[in-house]
Amino acid sequence: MQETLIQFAIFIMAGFLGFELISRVPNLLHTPLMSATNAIHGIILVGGMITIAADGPAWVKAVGFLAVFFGALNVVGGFWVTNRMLSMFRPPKARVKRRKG
Amino acid sequence: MQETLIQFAIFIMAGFLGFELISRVPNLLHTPLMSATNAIHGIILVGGMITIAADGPAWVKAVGFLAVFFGALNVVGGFWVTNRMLSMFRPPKARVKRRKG
Amino acid sequence: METGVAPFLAYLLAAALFIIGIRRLRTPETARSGNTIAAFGMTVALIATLFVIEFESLLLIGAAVVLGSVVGILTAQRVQMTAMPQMVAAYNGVGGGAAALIALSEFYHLSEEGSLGVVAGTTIPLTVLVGSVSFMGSVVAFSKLQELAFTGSVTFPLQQVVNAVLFLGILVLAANAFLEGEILPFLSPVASVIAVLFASLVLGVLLVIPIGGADMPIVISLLNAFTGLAAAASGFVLENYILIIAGTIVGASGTILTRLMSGALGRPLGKIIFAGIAASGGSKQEELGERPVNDVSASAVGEYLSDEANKVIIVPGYGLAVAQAQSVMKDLVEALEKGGTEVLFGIHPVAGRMPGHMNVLMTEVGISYEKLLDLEDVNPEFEDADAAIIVGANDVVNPAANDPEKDTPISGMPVLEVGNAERVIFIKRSLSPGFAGVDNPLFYDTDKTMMLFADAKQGLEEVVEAVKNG
Amino acid sequence: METGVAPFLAYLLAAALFIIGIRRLRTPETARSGNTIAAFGMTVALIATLFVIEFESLLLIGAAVVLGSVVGILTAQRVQMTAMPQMVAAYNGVGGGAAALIALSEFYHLSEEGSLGVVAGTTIPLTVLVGSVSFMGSVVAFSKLQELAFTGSVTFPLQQVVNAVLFLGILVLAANAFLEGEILPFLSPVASVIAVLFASLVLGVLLVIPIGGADMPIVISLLNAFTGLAAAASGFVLENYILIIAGTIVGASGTILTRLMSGALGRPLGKIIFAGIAASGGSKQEELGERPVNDVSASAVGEYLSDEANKVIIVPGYGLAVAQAQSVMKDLVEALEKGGTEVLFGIHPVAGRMPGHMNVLMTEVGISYEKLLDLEDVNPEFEDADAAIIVGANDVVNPAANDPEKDTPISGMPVLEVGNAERVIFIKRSLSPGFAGVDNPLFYDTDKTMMLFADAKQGLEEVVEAVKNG
Ligand SMILES: NC(=O)c1ccc[n+]([C@@H]2O[C@H](COP(=O)([O-])OP(=O)(O)OC[C@H]3O[C@@H](n4cnc5c(N)ncnc54)[C@H](OP(=O)(O)O)[C@@H]3O)[C@@H](O)[C@H]2O)c1
Ligand SMILES: NC(=O)c1ccc[n+]([C@@H]2O[C@H](COP(=O)([O-])OP(=O)(O)OC[C@H]3O[C@@H](n4cnc5c(N)ncnc54)[C@H](OP(=O)(O)O)[C@@H]3O)[C@@H](O)[C@H]2O)c1
Repeated sequence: MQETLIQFAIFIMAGFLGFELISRVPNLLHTPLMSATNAIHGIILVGGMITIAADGPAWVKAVGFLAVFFGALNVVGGFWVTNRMLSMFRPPKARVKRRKG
Repeated sequence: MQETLIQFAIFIMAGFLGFELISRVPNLLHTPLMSATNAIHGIILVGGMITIAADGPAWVKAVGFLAVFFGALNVVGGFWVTNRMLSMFRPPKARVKRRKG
Repeated sequence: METGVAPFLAYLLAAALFIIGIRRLRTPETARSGNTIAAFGMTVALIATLFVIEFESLLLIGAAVVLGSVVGILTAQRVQMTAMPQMVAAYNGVGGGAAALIALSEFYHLSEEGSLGVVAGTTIPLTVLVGSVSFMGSVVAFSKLQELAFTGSVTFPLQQVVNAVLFLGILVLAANAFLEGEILPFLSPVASVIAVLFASLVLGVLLVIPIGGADMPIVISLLNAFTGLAAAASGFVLENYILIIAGTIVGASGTILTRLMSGALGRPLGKIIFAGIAASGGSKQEELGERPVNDVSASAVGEYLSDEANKVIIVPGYGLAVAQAQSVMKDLVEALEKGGTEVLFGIHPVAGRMPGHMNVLMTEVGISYEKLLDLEDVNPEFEDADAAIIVGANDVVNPAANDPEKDTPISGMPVLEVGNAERVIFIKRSLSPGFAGVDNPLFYDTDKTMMLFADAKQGLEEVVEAVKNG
Repeated sequence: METGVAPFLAYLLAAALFIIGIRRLRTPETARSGNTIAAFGMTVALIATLFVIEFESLLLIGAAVVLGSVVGILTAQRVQMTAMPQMVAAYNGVGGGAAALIALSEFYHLSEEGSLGVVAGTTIPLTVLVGSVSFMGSVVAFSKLQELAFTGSVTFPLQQVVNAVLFLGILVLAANAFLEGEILPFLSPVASVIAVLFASLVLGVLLVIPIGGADMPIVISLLNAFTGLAAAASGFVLENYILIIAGTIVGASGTILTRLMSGALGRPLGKIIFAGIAASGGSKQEELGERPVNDVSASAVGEYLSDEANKVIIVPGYGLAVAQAQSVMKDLVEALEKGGTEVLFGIHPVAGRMPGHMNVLMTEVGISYEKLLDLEDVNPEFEDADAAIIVGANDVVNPAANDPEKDTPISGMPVLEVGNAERVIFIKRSLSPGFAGVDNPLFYDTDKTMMLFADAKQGLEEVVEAVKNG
């Protein structure tokens, strides 16, 4: 029980942290942000690797294989496409100080 | 060991969260902020209460008593004075939309 | 499962790297390195995992990872920037699918060991449900956006009832799995979870098909949050902190972006998801063709721009993305700047079909992000602009949104005040309104407005020609 | 110590309330409720604690809490707003003292039980050290600011050496405590920790006495961070999550504010703490009395303001706080506004002696915070201002800070560009510079500048009279 409680505490903290982190990203970068966080939830791949490694009949192994495949696709595709997008946000050559208001 | 590791994880998360939270407070409110966070570390009072409750010779009880006294002073004085300060930040009667820039 | 000290610290490092990475997404200068840092964090987490699992499985894992990575790189490298919404949907879907499958096999393992507690017993069916809905929902969203299938709002009689029954069925199956077959004795616990998975896949389809294509970004963002939470839930089951932390952060992220979008659309989330009204949105347009408009040619626009305009503000919208007109846009900017005209962009937060989508398209063709002003910064600029050129947009410049006498789907949404510019130039194919189906009074202001009826790409090409010659 | 489920959840709730409370400190409208929410969180945590401890101790606890609360309320209610820095120092000090005492008695308990592990064995002496330094450091800071003792920079020969030796001694004592008297057999572990406590108290004094009074806010902010970290460390020892979370958040907070201040002062933190140069700062002033200044009377200032000025920007500084002139300031604003003059305030981030201090003083007398513009917002306003009135400030308006030819302690610090206003009016007692000891070229710009030599309060009173009569 204590273990679950602590996990719950971590969950709450991460939730607050997530809100703070995301709400400071400007609209300019919302598409890459969506894409990058999308890649981050590919962390589920870690779970896939742990599951596939446990013993089990062939169908469970197959399920695990599919999970890892999906997870890797999520991670690699997600970060790759985000990088492609962000590589377009080049700093301007002649830096014009943007007038306020 | 696992316990300590998890505490360490909580510590790291709280550190990040603290940075995010504080860095968004504007200079206008830095004095009350300093005073309010000052009151929050009076949470040490919780530790004082736990310690004073454990068995021990008179000197340890006396130390605990002083700790709880200090902690309560920190908490109550801190929140009280912050409240006094903030009660002065009244919303303006005629709300003039502040011109940007 | 007890993680060793070293893997635990590696996971913590990975979490810190994710956080630092997202922090760096705040400015365009640091964003790319932020993404790299997050990807590095992912690598750390994966390598750490290799140390906690059995050696024999490495081959299988390696094969799956390589396969997934290859498909990931190929798709990510080829996708067009205008197709970003469906690409995010696709990656999100597979993530959700992975979460569902992992939960299923974890259920198998735990029930074999006989160590299924309350936490796992309730969390696993939930993860299977959420992950599967996210998977099929994303598939449907993808097909809609790619216009492969289910385009428009697909409805059938008693849809809500069917959904409700299906959902109830899933609950019963989940309870049956948890209670080891006490409710439906003919279904073993594992079989019940498999049934939950399939039923949830169907539910995912049914939930998303009635929602119109234009609402898809909101659905995708919501499903993104779902997948994040499914990952966090798996973390509870596997007692793995990196899953909890990263999954929760993504869950929070998706929630915020979803709220932001539905807020900017001026419609509560519930309506979008449960009413399918989005589809009917486009049909609300009244027939107002009789009212006169100032229909002009591209050369007239070009002439005005090169002769009279010293400062021009361009407002790109969804139509520009559809017409793939972003590189012609760049030509226009260059032609105008060559002639000494100052060019700025006004980017509305919900222009296009994904938050920030227009920014990506404009930077894609090399327009500096310093020129891309957001709503607050650009509105004061219209007053001394000689022209506002609106390309394939309507809702985001529609003054009807702030007309207190009108009750429209966009009422209350702040818009770009293009009417303050000297002249307003629309480049679009017809008088039809946009996503929200609200007619735009500016169309009929014949003194101020020029309507250039054309596909965004063709129209811009002609204007560029005219500016160059003018 | 295993906390039960209910207290654990209560602690988590308290942490959430702290977080929500701090979030609300972002705007003046929500700040007060934020403080209330945080205080409520504290109450929740304290009540939860009552359920995990023995019943018999309640009387002792109650007595201590009541005593502490009474002293807290009395002092908090009476303190003047200008004395805020020392008040924060005092509360911070007692918090640090509490942490040190708790660590000490926890050490006693654990070593009685014989269950002192590596974590507690290293964390406890650290907490005693940090808490005690924070306690005595705050006491010294308080005395300096209240001008009770140690004013100015108190130094003696070989000070750094003495500090180093003392610190080494503390390390040896701590190691002796951890190794159960193996190093110094005549000192029992508990006695060693007590020795650490007393030695750290002395260290706290020695560390802070050489630092000049004006640098105290930085020291206080740093000690605030220390106390937070000491609370977090106690959390590790007591295995109490609320202590870890709240303590760490405060630690991070103090760190940021400290960096902000030392950054705005343009001096690295290390220099402030180890060099005691702040004290010498004030003495750098050159004798420049020969250069002519435009020395004016209060009635001349009042006349100019009521006859010629339509827009006035006031810059308050440290001298205003010293002279307690904030309520006269309010009178001036009212007098000017009655005459139809627009009045704004330019508040520099490090004006005064504590970040944001001037904002508190101005709002104290009822000047709306909407009038208090920060550096970025106010600088463009000077151009069309008819007068900038600088009351008891120098560094924050000193153009020498941005003169590339000069190398001063404030070089590089952004300042309020008062020189752009039509006229510049200084109200201060002499030509002496401020905290950083840098002479201000504006003083000698006899065409533009009026120098009103007076105590801020008296000077302002006279000006108000003159404006009313003018
Ligand atoms: N960004 C987001 O996150 C998001 C998410 C979901 C929904 N939305 C909604 O989407 C809307 C976005 O507003 P918007 O102003 O960008 O777009 P809009 O109001 O939907 O208008 C798009 C316009 O583009 C024109 N168009 C379509 N294809 C074209 C082509 N090939 N060439 C030229 N014009 C073309 C259409 O007119 P013609 O048919 O006459 O050419 C239409 O009026 C808002 O209502 C927003 O709430 C945004
Ligand atoms: N805010 C913070 O967090 C913080 C913390 C630590 C240090 N500091 C430093 O403190 C300085 C603050 O700048 P500042 O411009 O506010 O103050 P300042 O540069 O220190 O100047 C204060 C001025 O007030 C005058 N003054 C003193 N007593 C007065 C009285 N009774 N009536 C009228 N004038 C009086 C002094 O001149 P006379 O003697 O001629 O009257 C002096 O020139 C900066 O250098 C800053 O870096 C700030």
